[in-house]
Amino acid sequence: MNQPATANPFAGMKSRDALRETIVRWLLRLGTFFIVAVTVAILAHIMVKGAPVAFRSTWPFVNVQFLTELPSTLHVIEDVKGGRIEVEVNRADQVKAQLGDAFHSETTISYSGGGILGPIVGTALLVTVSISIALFLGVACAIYLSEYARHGNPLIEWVRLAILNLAGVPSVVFGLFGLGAFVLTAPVFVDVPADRSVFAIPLGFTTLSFEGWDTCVLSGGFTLAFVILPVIITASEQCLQAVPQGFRETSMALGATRWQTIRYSVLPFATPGILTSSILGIARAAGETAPIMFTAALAFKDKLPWQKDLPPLPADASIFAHWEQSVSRFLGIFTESVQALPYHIYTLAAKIPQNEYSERAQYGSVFVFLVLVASLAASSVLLRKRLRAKYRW
Amino acid sequence: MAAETSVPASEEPLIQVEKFNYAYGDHQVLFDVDLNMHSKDVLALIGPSGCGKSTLIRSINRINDLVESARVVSGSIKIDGVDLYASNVDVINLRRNVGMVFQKYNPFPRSIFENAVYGLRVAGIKDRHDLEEAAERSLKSAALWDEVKDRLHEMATGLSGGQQQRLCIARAIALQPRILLMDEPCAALDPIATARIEELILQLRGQYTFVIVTHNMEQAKRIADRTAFFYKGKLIEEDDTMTIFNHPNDPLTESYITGRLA
Amino acid sequence: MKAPASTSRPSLGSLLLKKQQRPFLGIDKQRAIRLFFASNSSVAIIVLVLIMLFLLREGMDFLPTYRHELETYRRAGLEFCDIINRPLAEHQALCSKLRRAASASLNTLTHTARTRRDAAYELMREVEEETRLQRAILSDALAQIPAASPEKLTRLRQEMRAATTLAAARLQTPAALTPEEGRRLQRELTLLNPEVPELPPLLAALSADYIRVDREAHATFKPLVDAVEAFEAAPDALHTLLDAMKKHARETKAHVTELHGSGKEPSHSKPVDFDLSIVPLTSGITELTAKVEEYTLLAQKTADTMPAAAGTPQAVALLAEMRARLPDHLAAMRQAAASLPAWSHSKPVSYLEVAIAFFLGDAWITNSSWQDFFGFVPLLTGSVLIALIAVLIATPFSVIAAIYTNQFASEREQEFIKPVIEFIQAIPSVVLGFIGISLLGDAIKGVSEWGWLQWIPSFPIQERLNMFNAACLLALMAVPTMYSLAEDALNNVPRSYLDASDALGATKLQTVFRVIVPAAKSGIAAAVLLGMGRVIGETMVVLLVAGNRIAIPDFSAGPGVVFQPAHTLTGIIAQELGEVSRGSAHWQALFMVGIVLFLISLLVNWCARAFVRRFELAKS
Amino acid sequence: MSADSTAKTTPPPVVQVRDMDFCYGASPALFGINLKVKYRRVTALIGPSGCGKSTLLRCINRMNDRVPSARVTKGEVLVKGKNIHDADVDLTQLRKQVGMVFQKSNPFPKSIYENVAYGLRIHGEKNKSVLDEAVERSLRQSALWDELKDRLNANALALSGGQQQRLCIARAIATLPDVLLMDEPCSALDPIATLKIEELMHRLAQEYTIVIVTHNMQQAVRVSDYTAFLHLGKLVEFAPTAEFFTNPLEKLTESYLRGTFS
Repeated sequence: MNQPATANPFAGMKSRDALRETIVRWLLRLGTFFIVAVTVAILAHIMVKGAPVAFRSTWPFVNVQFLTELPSTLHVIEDVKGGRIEVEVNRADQVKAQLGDAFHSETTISYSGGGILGPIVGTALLVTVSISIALFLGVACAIYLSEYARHGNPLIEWVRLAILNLAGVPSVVFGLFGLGAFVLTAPVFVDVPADRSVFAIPLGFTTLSFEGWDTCVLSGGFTLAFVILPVIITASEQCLQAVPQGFRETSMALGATRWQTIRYSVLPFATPGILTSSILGIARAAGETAPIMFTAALAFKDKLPWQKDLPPLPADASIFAHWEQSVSRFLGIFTESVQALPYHIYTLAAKIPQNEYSERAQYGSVFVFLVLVASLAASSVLLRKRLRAKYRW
Repeated sequence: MAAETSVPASEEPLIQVEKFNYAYGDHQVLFDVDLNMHSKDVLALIGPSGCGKSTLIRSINRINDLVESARVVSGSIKIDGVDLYASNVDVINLRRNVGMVFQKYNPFPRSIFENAVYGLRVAGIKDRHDLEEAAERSLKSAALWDEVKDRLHEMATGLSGGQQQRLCIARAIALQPRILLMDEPCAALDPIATARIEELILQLRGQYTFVIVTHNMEQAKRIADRTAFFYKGKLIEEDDTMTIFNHPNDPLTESYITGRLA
Repeated sequence: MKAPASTSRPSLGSLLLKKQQRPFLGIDKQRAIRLFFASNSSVAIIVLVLIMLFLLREGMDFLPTYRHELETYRRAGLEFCDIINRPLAEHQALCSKLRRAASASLNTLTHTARTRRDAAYELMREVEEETRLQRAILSDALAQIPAASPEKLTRLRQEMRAATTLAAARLQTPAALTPEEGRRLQRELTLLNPEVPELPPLLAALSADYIRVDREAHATFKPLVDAVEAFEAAPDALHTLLDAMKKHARETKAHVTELHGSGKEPSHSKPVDFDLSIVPLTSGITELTAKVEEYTLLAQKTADTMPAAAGTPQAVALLAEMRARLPDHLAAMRQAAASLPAWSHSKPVSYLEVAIAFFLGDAWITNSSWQDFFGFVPLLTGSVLIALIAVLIATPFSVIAAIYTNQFASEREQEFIKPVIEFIQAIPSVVLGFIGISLLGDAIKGVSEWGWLQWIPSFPIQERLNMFNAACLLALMAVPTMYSLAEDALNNVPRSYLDASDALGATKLQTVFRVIVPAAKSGIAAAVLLGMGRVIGETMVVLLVAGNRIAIPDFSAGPGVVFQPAHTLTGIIAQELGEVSRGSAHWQALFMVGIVLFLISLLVNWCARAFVRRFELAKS
Repeated sequence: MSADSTAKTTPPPVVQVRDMDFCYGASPALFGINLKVKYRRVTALIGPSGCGKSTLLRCINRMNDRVPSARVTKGEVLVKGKNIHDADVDLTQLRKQVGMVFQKSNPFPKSIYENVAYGLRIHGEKNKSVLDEAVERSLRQSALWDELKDRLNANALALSGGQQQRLCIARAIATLPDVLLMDEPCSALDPIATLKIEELMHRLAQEYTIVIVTHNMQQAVRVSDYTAFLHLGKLVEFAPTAEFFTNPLEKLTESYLRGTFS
């Protein structure tokens, strides 16, 4: 200040260096935003192509037919004027009769007509089964790891190793495992064991035969459960660890047993977090295709799982018989194979020709699927944010 | 040590710490601690941080068992003649009878009422009437009743810091323990809240045997009957509070209470 | 409130002692609960073991089954035929080179005439397409029995005529034809009528012109054309003999399979006497050798008489290449013939041979009428190549993004970038696969046709669905994994390094690239490895997008190899498992592939952990 | 700039702090600091923890800039006569000429050679022989050369704690800074390593101006030429070390010194 101004001993760096600094920063930024841009572009593409299928410009704004009908074969009937009419299989003959002489030709495109109710229901069932199993096993495992396990216990090291490895197993290998384990080997109660039964244990009134569950919701659900198990375990353990140690100490200091401590002062505070994180598991389970390809999914099915032909009950059937039938109808849901959204998309993408008619079903399904999965993921993120704000201890 | 001589022979000490050595893994934190605590006394443990006083208090109700790798190297702690680390001791019962209040007030994010009766609930008491009675009694003991009686079912985390800490005390005394361990109960509180807690301790003295860890020597002077000074895991001196602060035997004690030992 | 007097309460010491516990199945309740959770926690281990177990159960029998199949292949003499057949495949490749050279040469002369003819034909087709409906109706009416009324016919003819005129009027003259010709053709096309079979005169003339030019061209390049024909015909005799042998061998094999079922021990009925059935083959060795010799001589002669000159430089190059490869081919043929006598149908197939046939086999051929081969190499190459490309693409982007968000980005940018990148994880792979089919495939193909990009090898690309396409999508899938792990690694770099570097006057960039990134490099390497694991195990994208051609990619195309289609380990399982019967060799082979995949995933995990462990060591 | 004029007059202070106030956000950390660090002398900053001595040290090379909201609110810091908060001051150049050694040794996870050469490399030095020379010189100056010359390519993290800290000093002096700031360089070391560092400081003082923060009074006596005592963010006393310790002017200083030496 009051000293004579001397040459600045700390003069800035050369402008070339500064320029390089800026350029590299911008390169990094560009690289980062490239990823973001690609993601956004893909989503936008699906949005633009798929939204018109799922939504309508008039009331009720949602394409009810697309969401509430089963998939069917699309018939495109061409009349002599070159006009084309898209109809479903049951209405095809009617339209042809109407056209009469004007009828010219007919093209059929598999799976592309109707809606996607079947796949949606199937995916919902698969996800329900898998998430129930995975949550039960995963949370129990996480509780052990977080609350009971002591460092240096060899079991724990093995468990952690196994979880890590399980998370890395390719999903198609899970599919093979599900096929071998659940579809072909899992035990069932039957009166007469099938030939392929691995071994059968006679129980007197029935036989426990290891002959598998066939491709059905249960097989697929179990397979998916093991796919998402590592996700659930890791997330649950994190949530349990996030509960302050003080709660445990206080609870124990008040004379609670270990289990009481977990039951009353750890689990209640970890549950919201566990549920939130398991939504991500749901999204993952809903998105997997390879594990259900051989265990649960069908390319086409014209019935919902509960629409089954059961022998009609006699008019004077007891209330018990009715009850029994509805129970067996309910349980039957889980022993049916189903359509599933991801497998449906695979079929639409790989098994039928690409043209303007199949595009409707393709983009529609992809759009609906993505919206479902994305809303799951987004809700989990939002919930986590809100919970984090709410449960601050 | 000085403590041995001053104990009247007639009274059996409630808590006897004998040649107690304690370690976390390979790192030993308590060395040959010998300490007797008498029924209904208020004993303050003082010493610089890391001296092992918290470890000692936390091993009296074996809450340190939760810390991995923590272990008793040798020696024993006896309450009423029962060795706490013997295999026939029920840890749960021990903790129900030796209450503890932590440095950081940590009520569960539940209602005030649920916090107050938590110990009773886990002890298996279900009768609503009993619980309400116990909650009222303990909250009154903790001088909190008047402040919270109208909002027993609001979240405990909505209380002020001092109130939360008093709630923690209420929670601890709801089980009617004989001994109350307090690990720096006022460290996270402002002076006014601290004063209220100290008041509370003075009120409750005579009903419980208090063991209080504190950093604050003035606080020790105000509330403790006896004071023990720890340094680097060793018990340096234990005596009447007045003796410790006015005529310490050990030069280390002196330099600590005069504030020279950081 | 007073505490109750201590006299009314039991002594403290007695309270502390354990009471009689109610045992629960012989253990106390707390232990039982603990055991329950402990047993649940081992579920991960159990599942891993079960996976291995079930894969092994289904796949274990593969080697014996495949051995049995290969044994049959040998006993029945199929292998014998393949000794000659396999080197003979090279003949086809050489032929195609020759043909390409010839047609390129011919093309130099016939090109104009053909383009003109094709352009005219194209115009005619356009008119026909436009008036398709009317023409079809008229034809139907004409073919009707009994014949339609003349009035109706007239009306239909008029309609057809009107439509034709309209369509012809809309035609544009293509560049290959002069405007004059265009107008003439337009006029002639107006008269196009399904009842008249003749071509419009101009079109006929153009056709004739082309035929003439073509004939002239053939005359010009007569030596070359003749050489092609001669070379093509060279192995005819050999083929005839071989086909007879193959037929016999196949019959024997069919007989065996019929008796044995698939891979099972023969139950009843007389087993095939291989010693007898092989005789027609082994007895033909002399003849076969003679035929091979004959073929080599013929082929050599053709090559010698073949002209070195051709119409285009490309054709000359093709000819030269063919000539260069011929001696090797012929030597291989002779060698194969020479090895025939040493071959024995009764030589047992060892397990080592089977393992080599699987792990090093270069062909995955299924549902073949001749012989199924389960060679692992094409699938492995596909998988590894795709994974490598994907990792190559994904690594720079994810590491850059991790560095940027961790070190440079502002809070607001971070809040935007992180969720978006994490969201990629939620996009189901089948959706990405669909994107590859519907969007990316065409986009890449379109880009490859841009003129100024033609310097890139193998541009423009042939296949919409190829390895590169799949790798791009897989890269996108790997980004979130790599990104978040790499960011963690960067986050874990101790702050003290930052202090030290800053205190020495380093700029932000220097600190980041000289200290922080090197310190995090094993963490980043682990991130890359785990990303690679994710990519190798991914199924749907490769199944949908990689093109599913089961062949070892042709590496002679250089880096352009990435634009070829391929099949993968995961894809083959997903594609074929649904269509094979349980217990067949094919089924077992697919499970074998599954086992290998499983082992690969374990290996990748192990490597990644090793990296992370090194990283953690370096940190402490 | 002052190097040539040493012979004739007392050289001007290399670092001069004038009337400086410093805040972290709203809470002030330093008030009205005036300090002149003499050329090629060791200046020690002492005081109880939290008194602001580390903050003051970090003001000299603007390491505090990295803490958001930390700023100089009044006064100025001159290094070599230049106000370092001027707009035309380049941080990297400033820090090149004002080296710093931290409390906890923090060599990079690179080879010993690369650690020492780091400062030169980032300032654009690529010539291998220059680098070699500088590495040898700084390792010699920091008394590490004889121990390490055979394993310059070993990882620096494999060295002992004391060696690591000396390596950090070597790294700091490799760029030939005018000032060397040391933030409790020995607090994480054992006595023998401490002794070596102190010896080193004596030797370095012949070529560098050193400012050292220390907790250890004896160390200040042993190594420094001048001592500054800070208390609650204020500079209480600044004097030649001999005077400071034998005949402090301020009462506060006296009681602080007595408290520690009693």
